[in-house]
Amino acid sequence: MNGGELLDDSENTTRDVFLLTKPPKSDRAKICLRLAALSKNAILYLAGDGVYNLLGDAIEALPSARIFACKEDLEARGVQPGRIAETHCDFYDILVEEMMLDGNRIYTF
Amino acid sequence: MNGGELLDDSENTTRDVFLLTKPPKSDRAKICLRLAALSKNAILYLAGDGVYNLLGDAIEALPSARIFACKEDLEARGVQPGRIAETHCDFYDILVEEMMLDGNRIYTF
Amino acid sequence: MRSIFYLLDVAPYGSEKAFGLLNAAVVSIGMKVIVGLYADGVYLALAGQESRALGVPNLSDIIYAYPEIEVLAHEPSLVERGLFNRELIERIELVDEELFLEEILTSESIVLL
Amino acid sequence: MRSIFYLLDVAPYGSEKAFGLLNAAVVSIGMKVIVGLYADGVYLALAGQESRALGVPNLSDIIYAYPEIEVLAHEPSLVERGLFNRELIERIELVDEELFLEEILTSESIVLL
Amino acid sequence: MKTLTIILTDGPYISEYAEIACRIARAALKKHQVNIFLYLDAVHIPKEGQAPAFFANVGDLFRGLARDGARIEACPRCANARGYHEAEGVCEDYLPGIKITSLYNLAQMLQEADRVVALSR
Amino acid sequence: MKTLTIILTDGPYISEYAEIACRIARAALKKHQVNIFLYLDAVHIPKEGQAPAFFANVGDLFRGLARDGARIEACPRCANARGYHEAEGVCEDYLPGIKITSLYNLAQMLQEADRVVALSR
Repeated sequence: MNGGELLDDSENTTRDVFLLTKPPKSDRAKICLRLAALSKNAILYLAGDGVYNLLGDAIEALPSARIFACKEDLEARGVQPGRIAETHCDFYDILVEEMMLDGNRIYTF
Repeated sequence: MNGGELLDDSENTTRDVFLLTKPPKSDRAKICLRLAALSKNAILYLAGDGVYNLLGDAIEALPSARIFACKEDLEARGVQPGRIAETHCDFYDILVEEMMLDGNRIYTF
Repeated sequence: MRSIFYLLDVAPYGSEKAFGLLNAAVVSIGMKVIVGLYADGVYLALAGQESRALGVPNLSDIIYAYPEIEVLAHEPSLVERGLFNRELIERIELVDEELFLEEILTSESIVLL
Repeated sequence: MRSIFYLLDVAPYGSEKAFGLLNAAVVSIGMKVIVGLYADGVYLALAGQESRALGVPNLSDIIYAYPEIEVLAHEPSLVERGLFNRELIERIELVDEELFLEEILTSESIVLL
Repeated sequence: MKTLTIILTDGPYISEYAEIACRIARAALKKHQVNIFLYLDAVHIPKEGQAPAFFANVGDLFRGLARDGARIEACPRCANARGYHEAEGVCEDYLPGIKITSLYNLAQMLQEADRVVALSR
Repeated sequence: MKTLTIILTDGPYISEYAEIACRIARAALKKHQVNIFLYLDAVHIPKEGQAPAFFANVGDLFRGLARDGARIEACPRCANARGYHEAEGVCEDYLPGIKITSLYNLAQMLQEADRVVALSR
């Protein structure tokens, strides 16, 4: 999947892009995930220690959110992504493409 | 009170000196206070953001522990020490005197 | 950007972050600026800060000096830390979780240091 | 000092602290050395770390390379983070809260980075 | 073409944020203007002579970003405190292309930005 | 006389740990030997030319400790990564009295210590 295909199912709505780099017990991860849950069209990008959110139940409450994770960060940490995340080698290209799209917003935690 | 007087009521027992510089919600404050609660003869020194432990109930569970706080750190942060803490201008002299005494131990968090 | 939400989530004085965040907020006054105190950041709301003996800038003075900056404190964070019934800086507005998150979502950008 | 308890409470890879702590533990082998994983430090216990693509040292390899270092993981921290039933590095010993604190109290010194 | 402004506050090596910022900036530079403001400990990022044994050279990464068009500036209060000084527009301690300017430039970078990304521990 | 060994990992200004360490070391030097090992970001502490506008000059504080007998050494891996290098026993970037040595010296400082204090964020 590349950035172009990503747009095909966007139904022309704008998106709130959340980039999370903190593990689930941190205050920043908590407020990030609460904001994402409030957003009507959130997409969660997990990089760095943010990929630890795929373990445990922190992101299960996120309804219908699409979740991406950085492949190199998953591998380094020994995190098995499970079924909810899409992992990408070109994670940063896709993230930047999406956050820069007209009308989209980026929240970084 | 100075370092010498401090010794008078020590009943010749050795002491576990805990220096805490983290606010109460931090993981470091939590393990520090659990260790202090386990110790038979704990003394808690609060410096830096550690003085925020005097607000809230984090240190109430500490039985019979003597608690010292750094005066300058209290003042800067607007923390009213309450009745349990002794505040000192020569906080570091007293801390160092106590932690270096024969048989005493220092735990820093 | 026309609006920025600066989120402070660490305690003041122990680190340079609160000072740095307030300075960044001050130079941003041409935009709509909100400083949101969250988690350990709410300790900045305590009244009576007097930092002269410690030899560092008084952060509450900066808040008083720039009324253009809206300062919000996250109530649940205050309550968890035993600050809700303490004397707080008057100029700081206490807001509940819902309103706090809403203010973040309606700002055009969020900055954490 | 004849014994040191190195306490790791931050996640590996995101910061240099885990790497720095393991290096310090390695040079301390002349003493009795325990590395205790606590809070986010327990993420270091995950099996299958492969850091080549990220371009940083593999921290689990350091743990395997130095069997002289005792590595303990704080069970409540593992449970809270959903790691208790995951595959973990075999060499790491899971200990309950009581034993973990006991090991700190019986070491001559504690070091957090 | 839009403008992305990145704010950093960590120094190199201690955290991975300098590298993450670099990856974001690299991707954004393909189509957009990239501004990076170095604040607090991030003023250590452009120091000359970095020679990490186990990690990517962060100084080289940022010099590369500057060469490829990123505007990279450091806070003077933070830089001077930490021993970095600019004389006649040049900081001898700094890699080429990165300047010590003014905190007001942060405000300007924010004002002209379409997107803002702040990365820190 | 006992020996106190202090380990630091934060740089100056970003946190108050360099200053707290300095106060502890000052008090301890009255009666004891003080060793300080600068690790990770703390290798920035001895940088020359620090000129903070709002805080105490941490470089000066540590130079004073070294002058008064504290043994202060920095980790070479951390220092080299961050652009500090020693040639013929001198690091030009560093204030006098503070040397870049070896991580094994940390182990030695720990072994000979009666008390150990590690301070970090």
